[in-house]
Amino acid sequence: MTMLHTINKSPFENNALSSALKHAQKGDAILLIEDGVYGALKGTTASGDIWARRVDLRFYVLSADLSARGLAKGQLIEGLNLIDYAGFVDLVTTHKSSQAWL
Amino acid sequence: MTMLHTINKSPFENNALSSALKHAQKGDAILLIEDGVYGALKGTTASGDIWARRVDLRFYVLSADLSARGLAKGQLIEGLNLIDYAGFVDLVTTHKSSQAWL
Amino acid sequence: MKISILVNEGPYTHQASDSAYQFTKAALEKGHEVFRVFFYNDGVNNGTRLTVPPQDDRNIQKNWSELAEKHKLDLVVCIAAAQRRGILDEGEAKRHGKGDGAANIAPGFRISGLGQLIEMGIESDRLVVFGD
Amino acid sequence: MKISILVNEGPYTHQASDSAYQFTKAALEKGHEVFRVFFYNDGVNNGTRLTVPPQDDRNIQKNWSELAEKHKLDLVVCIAAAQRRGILDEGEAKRHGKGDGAANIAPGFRISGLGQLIEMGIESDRLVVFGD
Amino acid sequence: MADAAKTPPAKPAKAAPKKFMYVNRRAPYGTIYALESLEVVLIGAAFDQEVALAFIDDGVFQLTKGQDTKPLGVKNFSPTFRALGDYGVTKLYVEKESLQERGLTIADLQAVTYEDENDGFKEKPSIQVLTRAEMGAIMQKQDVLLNF
Amino acid sequence: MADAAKTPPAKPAKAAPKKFMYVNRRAPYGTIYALESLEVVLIGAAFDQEVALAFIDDGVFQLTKGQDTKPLGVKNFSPTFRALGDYGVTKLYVEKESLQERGLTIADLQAVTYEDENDGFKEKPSIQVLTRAEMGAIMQKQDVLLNF
Repeated sequence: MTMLHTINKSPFENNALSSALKHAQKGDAILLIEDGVYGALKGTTASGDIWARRVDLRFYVLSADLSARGLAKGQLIEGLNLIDYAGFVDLVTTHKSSQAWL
Repeated sequence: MTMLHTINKSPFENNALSSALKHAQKGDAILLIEDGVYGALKGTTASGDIWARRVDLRFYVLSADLSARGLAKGQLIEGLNLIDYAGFVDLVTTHKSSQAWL
Repeated sequence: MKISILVNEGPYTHQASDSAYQFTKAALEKGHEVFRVFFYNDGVNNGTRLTVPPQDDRNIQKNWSELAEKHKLDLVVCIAAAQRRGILDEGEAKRHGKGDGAANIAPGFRISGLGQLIEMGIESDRLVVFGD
Repeated sequence: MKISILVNEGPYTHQASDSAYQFTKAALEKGHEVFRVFFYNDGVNNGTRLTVPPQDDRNIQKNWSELAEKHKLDLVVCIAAAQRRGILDEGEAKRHGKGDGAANIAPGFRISGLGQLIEMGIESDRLVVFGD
Repeated sequence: MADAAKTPPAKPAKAAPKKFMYVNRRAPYGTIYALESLEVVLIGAAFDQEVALAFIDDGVFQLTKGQDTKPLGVKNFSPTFRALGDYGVTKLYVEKESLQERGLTIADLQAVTYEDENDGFKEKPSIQVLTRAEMGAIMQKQDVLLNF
Repeated sequence: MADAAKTPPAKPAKAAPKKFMYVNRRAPYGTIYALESLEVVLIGAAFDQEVALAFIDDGVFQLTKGQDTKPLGVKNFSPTFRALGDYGVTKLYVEKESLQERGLTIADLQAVTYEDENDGFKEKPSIQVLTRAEMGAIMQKQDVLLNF
């Protein structure tokens, strides 16, 4: 029974992503929304945290939030999945529970 | 013409203190208010940042915010100055400008 | 599935209400039942009818009100949080002597207690939280 | 000295308005002139007369209104930020067809433009910002 | 599930209680989230669900002892945690690593206890210190997680 | 000071313009602060003061090119930065280290230019990349710092 974790804050400003990654269990899904999508950028001081968990967690990024911020898929850590709001809904229904790391 | 920097966020959650310390100039004053007072605690993962600047910056902590949070002087990094709101006003008037690291 | 949504921030200042709105719309479009949307903390400020956003921007309150009408959504504003922040319905405005016409709750929203939040946690298959 | 204060957050949710209030009081007690207090972003929500905080808590709006009356303070709410968030005076409420009695601006506050914020930066010896 | 099995087959099965967890990650007073979360806990206690509170990250600061808000002019809500036992809320999980990172030990927190009605109303501690790994595992077992 | 020196002694000296700095430390869209800060800059431009914008920490994200907010249904305000030159706001300081930490280079930002009326209306870049040390030194020289 895996869980969905949503993160809506920039990892450069706030510890939400870092804390979520420390608590997420093998098989859980991490969804980056709002300013949380900055966590998906590769080659940053924060990228290592996601990279270290790329095997035992699944990562998703809300594409509407990415394009609003002028970020393109090529700038992101490899292996992340871009989804729309319908995909967000599917993540919610296919996981037992969800937690928002506010 | 030195400057007053106010920090109102916990250094464990947010990068405001860290960024302020990277930009403050020799002789500037750093005032911790609201949740910023947690930055004054000694023996934490964040204490090193203030300790490293203890010689060329002056540090102040708003006592009303400390006591609200159940923190006592003995728990703080040595050499910080406890002040009340009147002291806050004096810091504002005795520095050329102030910046709130929101 | 039966889904409920909790909104913890007011309109415009944080993206939470926009995200919650887009999510709610997507859930309805996929055929899910939205059991309730609960507005807590500053989220209660989504329920004021007095906002006048710039012409070239979205109207968050109107978006919610229209979605509620179209899908018979239950939009609940927490009474304790609303009192703290000045969101009142007619009964509340009268009870606290705020004068005729002072009620500022928007169409489609209703004010009720925190029990409604717990109930939606119990009754729904999923609860999704949006905040700051 | 001539001091001005900028408040960027609403009442209760963030400590900003409480801190600004305590600071303003202390400045006045020390004999400084407070040129203006400007409410921007969610700070405009400090100026609603409709809040009904719990009996055992402080009343932030009333604190500001009373301090303003006692010291002839100029409390200015930004009009653009206020429209976005549903804070209106009588003229605004009428202009936007919100109905009689809908104005929710609190005593001692006035609604005006952002120019008042720039002006207070120019005219004051010091400007202190409180926010989130 | 255990409850459902005990229900006689003739009656409709009463829904099993859900596991509610209130996740507290923010310090008190700087923002209202800690206080308004606690208000939900108090109301929620009447609903006969399984309730636990998690204190991680800056949330551990909510439980420091000796909070005195008089100089701030705001309401001190920390005594309310001590009343939770009377509402049947007896599981306050505090994360060990979060304490350590903040230079705190359990001795810096106020004592929160409850009277165990299944054990002769003996007074027992409500606060349990868990490792981060334990906390993560418990979170995953919840049905409803409320973050403010 | 230079202005005051040029004023004939008989007239009361006009106050020297103050140095206003808008410090942008937050990303756009997740919160409204970037947008509402920009609204102050536009109004403030009419007041004949010295104006500069600093982009540090997540504030550098405000200037990324290619922002498309249509899927979000919110207003895209990034083109407004390009209009600042027409308002006489020509100093946009971007911090080098903040860019680097975020995996960005100046090429990821939109071009913002102004026409220099003192140099034959030649088009010049408004964005200047400064080191953190330079940024800190410039901040200290300001009279009024506005953070939102």
